[in-house]
Amino acid sequence: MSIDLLVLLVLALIAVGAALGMLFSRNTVYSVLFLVLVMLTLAVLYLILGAPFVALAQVTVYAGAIMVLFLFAVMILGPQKLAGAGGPIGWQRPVAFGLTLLFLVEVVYAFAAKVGKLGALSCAEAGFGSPAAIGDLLFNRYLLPFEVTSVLLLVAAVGAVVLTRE
Amino acid sequence: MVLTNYLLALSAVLFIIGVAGVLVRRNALVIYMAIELMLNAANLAFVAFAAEFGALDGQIAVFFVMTVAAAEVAVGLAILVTIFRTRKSVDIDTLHRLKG
Amino acid sequence: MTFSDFATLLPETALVIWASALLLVDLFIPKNRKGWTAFLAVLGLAAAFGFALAQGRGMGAGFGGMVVSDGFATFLEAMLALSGGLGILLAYDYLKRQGIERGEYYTLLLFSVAGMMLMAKAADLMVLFLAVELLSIPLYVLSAFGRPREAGEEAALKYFLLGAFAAAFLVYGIALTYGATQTTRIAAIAEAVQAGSANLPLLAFGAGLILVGLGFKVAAVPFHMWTPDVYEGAPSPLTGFMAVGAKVAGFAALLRVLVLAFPNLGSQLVPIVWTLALLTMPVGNLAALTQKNIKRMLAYSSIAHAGYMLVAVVAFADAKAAPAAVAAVLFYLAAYALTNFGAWAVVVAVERAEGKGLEIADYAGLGRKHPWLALAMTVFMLSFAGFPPTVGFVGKFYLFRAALAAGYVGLAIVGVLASVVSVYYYMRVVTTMYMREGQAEAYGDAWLKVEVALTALATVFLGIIVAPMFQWAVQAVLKM
Amino acid sequence: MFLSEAMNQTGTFFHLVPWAVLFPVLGLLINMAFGRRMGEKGVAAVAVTASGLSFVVAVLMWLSLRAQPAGATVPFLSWMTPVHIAWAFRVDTLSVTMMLVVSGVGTLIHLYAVGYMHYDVRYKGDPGRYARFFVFLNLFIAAMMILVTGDSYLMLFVGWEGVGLCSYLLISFWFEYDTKGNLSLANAKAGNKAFIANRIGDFGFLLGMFYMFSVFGTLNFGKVFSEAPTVAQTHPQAILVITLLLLLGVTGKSAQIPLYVWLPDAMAGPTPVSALIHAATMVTAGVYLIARSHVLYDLVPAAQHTVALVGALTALFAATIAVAQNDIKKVLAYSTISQLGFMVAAVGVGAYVAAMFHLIAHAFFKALLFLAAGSVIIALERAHHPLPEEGGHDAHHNDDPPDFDPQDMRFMGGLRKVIPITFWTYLIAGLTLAGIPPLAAFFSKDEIIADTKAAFPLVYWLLVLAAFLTAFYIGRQIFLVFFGKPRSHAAAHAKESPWTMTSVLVVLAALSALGGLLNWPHPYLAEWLGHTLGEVEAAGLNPLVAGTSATIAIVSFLLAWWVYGKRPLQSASQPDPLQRPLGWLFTAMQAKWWVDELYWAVVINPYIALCRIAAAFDVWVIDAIVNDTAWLTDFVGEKIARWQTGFVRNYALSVFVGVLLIFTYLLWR
Amino acid sequence: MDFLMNPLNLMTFFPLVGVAIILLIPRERKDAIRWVAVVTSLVSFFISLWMLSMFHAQNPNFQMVYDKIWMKTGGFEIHYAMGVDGLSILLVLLTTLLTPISIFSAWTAIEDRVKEFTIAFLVMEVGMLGVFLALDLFTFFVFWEFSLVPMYFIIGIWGGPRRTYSAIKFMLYTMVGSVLMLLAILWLGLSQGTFYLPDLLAKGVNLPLHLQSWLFLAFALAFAIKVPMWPLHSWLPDAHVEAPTAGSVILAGVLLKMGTYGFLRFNLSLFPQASVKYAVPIAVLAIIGIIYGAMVAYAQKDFKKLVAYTSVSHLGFVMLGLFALNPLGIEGGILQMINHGLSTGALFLIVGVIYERTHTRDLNAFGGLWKIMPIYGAFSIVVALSSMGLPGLNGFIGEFTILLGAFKSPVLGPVFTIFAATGIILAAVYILVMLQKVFMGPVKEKNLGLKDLNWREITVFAVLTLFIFWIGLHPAPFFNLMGPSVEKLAHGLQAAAVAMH
Repeated sequence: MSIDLLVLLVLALIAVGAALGMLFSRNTVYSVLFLVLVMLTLAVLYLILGAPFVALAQVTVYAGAIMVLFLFAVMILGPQKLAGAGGPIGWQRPVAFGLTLLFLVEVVYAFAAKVGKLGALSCAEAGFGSPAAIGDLLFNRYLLPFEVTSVLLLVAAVGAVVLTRE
Repeated sequence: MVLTNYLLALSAVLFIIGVAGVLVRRNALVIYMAIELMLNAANLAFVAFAAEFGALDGQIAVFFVMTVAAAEVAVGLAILVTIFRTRKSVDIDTLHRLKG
Repeated sequence: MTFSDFATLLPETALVIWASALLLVDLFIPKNRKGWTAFLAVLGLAAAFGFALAQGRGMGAGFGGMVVSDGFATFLEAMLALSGGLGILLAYDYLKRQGIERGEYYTLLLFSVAGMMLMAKAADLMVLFLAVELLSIPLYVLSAFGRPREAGEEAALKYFLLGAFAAAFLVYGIALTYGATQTTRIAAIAEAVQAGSANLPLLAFGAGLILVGLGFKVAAVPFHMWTPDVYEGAPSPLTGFMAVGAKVAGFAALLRVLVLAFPNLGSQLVPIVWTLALLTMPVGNLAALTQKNIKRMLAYSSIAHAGYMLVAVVAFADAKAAPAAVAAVLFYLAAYALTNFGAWAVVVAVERAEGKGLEIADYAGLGRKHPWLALAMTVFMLSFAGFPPTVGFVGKFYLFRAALAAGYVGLAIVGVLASVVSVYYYMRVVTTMYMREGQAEAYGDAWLKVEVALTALATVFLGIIVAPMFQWAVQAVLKM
Repeated sequence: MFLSEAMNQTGTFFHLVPWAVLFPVLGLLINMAFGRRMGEKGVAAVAVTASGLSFVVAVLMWLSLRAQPAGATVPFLSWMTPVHIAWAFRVDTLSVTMMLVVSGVGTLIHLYAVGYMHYDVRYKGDPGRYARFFVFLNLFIAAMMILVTGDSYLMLFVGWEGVGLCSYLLISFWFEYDTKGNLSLANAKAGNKAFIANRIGDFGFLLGMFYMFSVFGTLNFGKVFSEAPTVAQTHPQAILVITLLLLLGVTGKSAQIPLYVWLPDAMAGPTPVSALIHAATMVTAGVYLIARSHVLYDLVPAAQHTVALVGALTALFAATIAVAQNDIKKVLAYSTISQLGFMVAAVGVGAYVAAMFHLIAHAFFKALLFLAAGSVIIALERAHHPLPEEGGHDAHHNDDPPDFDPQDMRFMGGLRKVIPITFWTYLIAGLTLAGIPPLAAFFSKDEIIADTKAAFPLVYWLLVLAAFLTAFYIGRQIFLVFFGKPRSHAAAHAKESPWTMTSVLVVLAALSALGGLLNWPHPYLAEWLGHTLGEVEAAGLNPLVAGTSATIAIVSFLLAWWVYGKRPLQSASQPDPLQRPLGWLFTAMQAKWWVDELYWAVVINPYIALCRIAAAFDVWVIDAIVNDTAWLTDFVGEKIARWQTGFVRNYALSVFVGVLLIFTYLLWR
Repeated sequence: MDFLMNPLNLMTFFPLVGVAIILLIPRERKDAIRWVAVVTSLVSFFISLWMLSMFHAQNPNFQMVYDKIWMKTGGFEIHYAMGVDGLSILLVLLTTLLTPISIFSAWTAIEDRVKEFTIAFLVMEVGMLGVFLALDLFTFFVFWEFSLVPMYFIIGIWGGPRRTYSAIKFMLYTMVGSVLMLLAILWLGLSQGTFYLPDLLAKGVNLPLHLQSWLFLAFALAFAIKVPMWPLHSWLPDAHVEAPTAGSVILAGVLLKMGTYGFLRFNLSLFPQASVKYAVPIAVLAIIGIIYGAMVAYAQKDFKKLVAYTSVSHLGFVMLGLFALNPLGIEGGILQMINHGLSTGALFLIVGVIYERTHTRDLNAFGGLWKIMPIYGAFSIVVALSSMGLPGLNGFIGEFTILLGAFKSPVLGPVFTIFAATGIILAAVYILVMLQKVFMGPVKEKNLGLKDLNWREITVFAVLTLFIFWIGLHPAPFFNLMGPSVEKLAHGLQAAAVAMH
């Protein structure tokens, strides 16, 4: 087992564990924190995968901004504790777990066997994924989507205002 | 040697945990988070493919997904807050007036 | 980046700029004069409509192949601009009447239209994804526009949650597609498949998930469940607009993706689309049977119509039959849009404050008290049900013709039988209007009446003089 | 002058034959349009004139035929073009004989009815009703004329069903009353019975025509008959089947076994109707049909035998029933059936002339019997319910029992003194029927019996037996009605009918008495009909047979006197003298052998039950399947709508299930 | 302009002029509205007479053809095509005759929403005429479906207590068949490259027998429901019982003929081989219909229901005639369509007259009406007799020709005729019982004051009776009109029968 693989495995375990933590913790705040952990782990992975800028964005935008927003929401709405099980549609929980497990098996089988070997991760050359390269691409080939995201954010802002204004 | 398959599998597992979160949790906030997790899983896949192909398009996609996620969260939380004002609950199962 | 890139995207660009400007202008329009905002918004849409028409058969690719302006997009953009306009006409009086008039309604609607148009034009999956979001987010917000009406909030939350959930699948599908073909460019995907460089199993999974995302947008069974609740809960004018816009955009994307990106994945995808069509038609129609609320009934009926259109979509992989199938879907979308706006206009006219007047039973006696309105509603119901000489009939005719041409006799049979079921619930509205005694009331300003009259006339007129619009639809078919 | 101008270039009047139909039609149209306003006299004048003119046309035909015995075919109007059949009239000796009988007797009966209807207890001064009666009578003449003059089976069939219609309309003429004038559906039901029984016969007739058309390619008499020998070679079975199917039609129209049951009920009609339609003319149409089709029947002995046997059995069977009836008209009705049996038996053995001879004689004497019976009934009714102008309005100022029935012979008796003309004419007619020489029926019946003796011994014996019973029952009737002492107030105070009625009786009595001269001693009729029916039979009296039958008639008549005349009944409630000696046999005969009951049990009630079952099946199965399909659809719809629980997580699950299915499919594809 | 110079177009769409005028009249002026409707439909009738005068009976082909391309798309054209031939001309005349009659008959029966009523009738006439005249499958289908809608309203708005149920049942039932026919039309058009009937007939439908059979069955289902053939008839009694009188007249008189006409025009013409193949099963169903209809009619207590079931029986005869596949049978079938239109139409009017006066249709509530309403009684008897096929009246001519046709048919034969002919007996049974219950027997106390027919009703009945006698006594002109076209059709069928064996 190569060292790469080992690192990957450890990170994967952390990520999956944190994700499960988010899934199962009764306390919403814990869930938020677990999710932050997942995101940070992913950021580390992105670094390894030659995507430093993405990793940075992941930490700042995702783990930072978005998750803070979540925390705020949790605070506003109050850290309600809701039993996962029970409720009016208690049957959904076991069914959903069963189906997701089935799906998991299928997907893992699919990605492991059905799609064949996808090729190794190439070792990133220098500058790959650097802000400069990214920026170049973003403002040339991906200018349009970039502009669209700006509109999108504007709309989201307006929408949030419309929704919450008294 | 690290195959893309492994990362893909990891991303799939995270994605599915996200799906499960949407399906089994009653707290609307946690469901939002689960959706975020799903998007993150997609991002991981994008980055992994970018690394496999040595092409940056995958990484660019991640930015767009992040932006979208941010926009969605903003609107989603706004909706949730609005509802919370009248209902005082984030339990998604209390919302079933519209049915049939 | 050149000016011509923007030229290819002129309607959308204009619309977005206009909407952003309107956002500011609206701040200076007094509260009791919001009619101006509506008027300006319509003006913007008219401009977009003009630009779309000006593009004619298309201006080719733009932004490095991110978007493509072709006849297909032009046709749909024109239709979407028109839908936006009709959606605003629908809303103006209603918002005033319900006391929820705010300028943002119109601007957000413009953004949404821009998103829909972009969807019709997207030539890259990432743009497609962003367009989906651009069209959806305003709709999420507008669904709760009737705040603090609980129904609207519930609708918004459900729409948002499920929309985001489906979007996640869409994104993951795009990721897998990218992983399989190294590109998100629609044309390039097909090329990669043809060149043999694509990982077909992975691509199939990706395509499957993209289908889920788009299937959600067009409300195909089993991704349809948001529709009735959202349609019922959202403000009626919005529902009317959404029922057309989201569906048109969804089918635009679905057709473009299937026909241009996955034409060679027929053996994998056709059975899936086939099954979706097979499920969607009966489920939509059967569930509509027992509805008492007209908005819900129309919601299920919109699911059913999506099912009919999916019948033609199934033909995407058949190179010979696909062009006619695409034309048929386009024609049907136009037919559906017209009829739908008309029907919703009537719904809006009859709806009273506090969400009253939405039961089908509330239409009793409309035939006596408002004969013209009832007649128009009858025309719309007949068109939905597919009776000649309305445009709905011609639309179905073309759809099923496309299905038969591609050899899907079974689907066609299910389709026509399902449409027989639909006659029952559409006719129930007519029955209630004419054959039950009651005190139905109708409101609505001149604009709403104009909309009803126009759509009714067009529904009949285009059902008789079919050729021009169908000619247009035929020319608008997708080309590689 | 007028007549000579009316002749066409060949010097005949043949082209006028359509007027035999058109005159009555004209008459009925006038009466239909203006009858209400013209009053009884006007209506009567129009109707009688129309019928009389029809008779004139018949006479003209007769005159023309004397000059040109081959006759002619007169086309009138195109008709069923797909089968190339036109409205065309056939004038030959057979048809003209029938025309003369029909319009002649018909006109007489029209005259009679003028008076009779006025006195009918059920006629309450409604002018519309009076006119309607004559409209129907004229319609009958028209239809009967079409029947006898038609040049094809199809046209014959038009008349055939047309007279059936008139029969129906006239039987149920007093549709709101029964025969006694009480409110009832009885008459209407009798009419239905007649029409339906006839339709069953017509079913056979129709099928016969279809078969005929398919082998001959035509229904035209001339062509069919000329090709019959060839067809008999190529399709040996065809003619047998055709003739038997036609026989079914005959059994309906001419009241033979098994369809005779309608005729006794048909007596519900006014008496002139019984005389004209149900005795003299319409019911003989079957005989005419077989005589007309003699070419076909001659080719298939098996069919002939069947015809003869049916006729003979009917003759005997009906005679037994006639013996035990108490209703004056019922006796005559069964007598008619029986006499028709004679005629049918005659045509069955090929004795067409004899049959026609008997047909003519029967038309005279049976019409007379009915009319005289009508006169009796009216006389009793007038005594029982005097009309206002005769000084009485209250019906029950007499001591008749409540169940008094003016048609029941038990309430009669001794009438020969109060209504002498009626009595004498009745007696003549009765003796004619009985076959007492030298009255008309003696010769005609004798010819029939003589012809059957050679051809078909079984039939001969049956007919002899029937002849014996015939003389007996008519004797019984005469003695019961006219002899003894009155057994009711009405019978004691009966008054003779007006001259319009009695004069007709006298004329008919003369015809009955002298009718024998037609074919004896010189066979005029045989020669005359020979032009149409082929070879002239060697007629002439067989002394042995004639002697036998005369003896039988006289003995039987005397027997009747012995039973009924010698010791007349004393009161209406006294049982019939035959009841004791014959026991259950008499009861059976009185109950008409329970044939009606049998038909009800075997055919009619099961049919009604079946109809009800079908109607229930329609509602509870066929329609229920449709409604249940709708219900099921609705039910499924409701279930599907029920999936829409309102819980957003369910919806997400639905999306996810979709994903899972797509994935699974792609994985295992 | 040449669109309107064609008599067929003019006749078909002229009623819309009346609709336009009626829309302008205030709804209170009911008599004015009625007059406009009657006059408009009469004008259509006169135009149809004009058409008749220009019709060449010897020509078996389509005449006065108006043919324009309606829409032309990707490889195939849809025509708007109208034309008339011997198979359709009588039905066209029947339609233009019955429409004014039924509007006229509803003069006092319909007081509510007269405006809508007359509009529905005039629009209906457009649909019906279009069905009989259309020469393009698409055009045909447009008119076919379209004609459902006004009838739906007529039943649903002006009908009896269960009107909405009946109206929707009528519509859904009919649609089940017609949508499958739509698919068959599409399939046919796609495979043959045209929807234009003369082209299809000229080339002959060139498909293997099993495909022909499927198409045949799809068409047949639509038409069999419309006819209606047993066991698809259960919408009919409901629709008839609930419909207002004028609606029943049109429904029985014309709408049902659309089914039989469809068989004639499409099934027999386009799929001769399949017609030969399915002649026997269809004839068997027809005979079941004849007998079953007669039996169920007998068991009815509702006057109108009885008449409704007689339609099932009578149309069984029509179907038997058509599927005799020889000239005799088909000519009889066509004539019987006309006869049924006249006689059953008149029967429904008879029911309507008494219903309007007594507000009941219970057969046991009547009796002896002939006594108090002699004119009504006289017309009723004539009509009833025509319905039971009395020689000399129209019904007999049709039934005789049909039965003879079936007897001589190359595919059917004597057995079919024997069974079908029992229908003649059974018809006598139910008609006579009906006459007995309504017109004979003692008069009920409450019916003593009933008024006899007024001049308007007399006019209506007189016209129908005139035709009843005319066809009965001198049907030659009617046969002559259809003869050559039927010969041509039968020729093709005969050839197919020969080819099959």
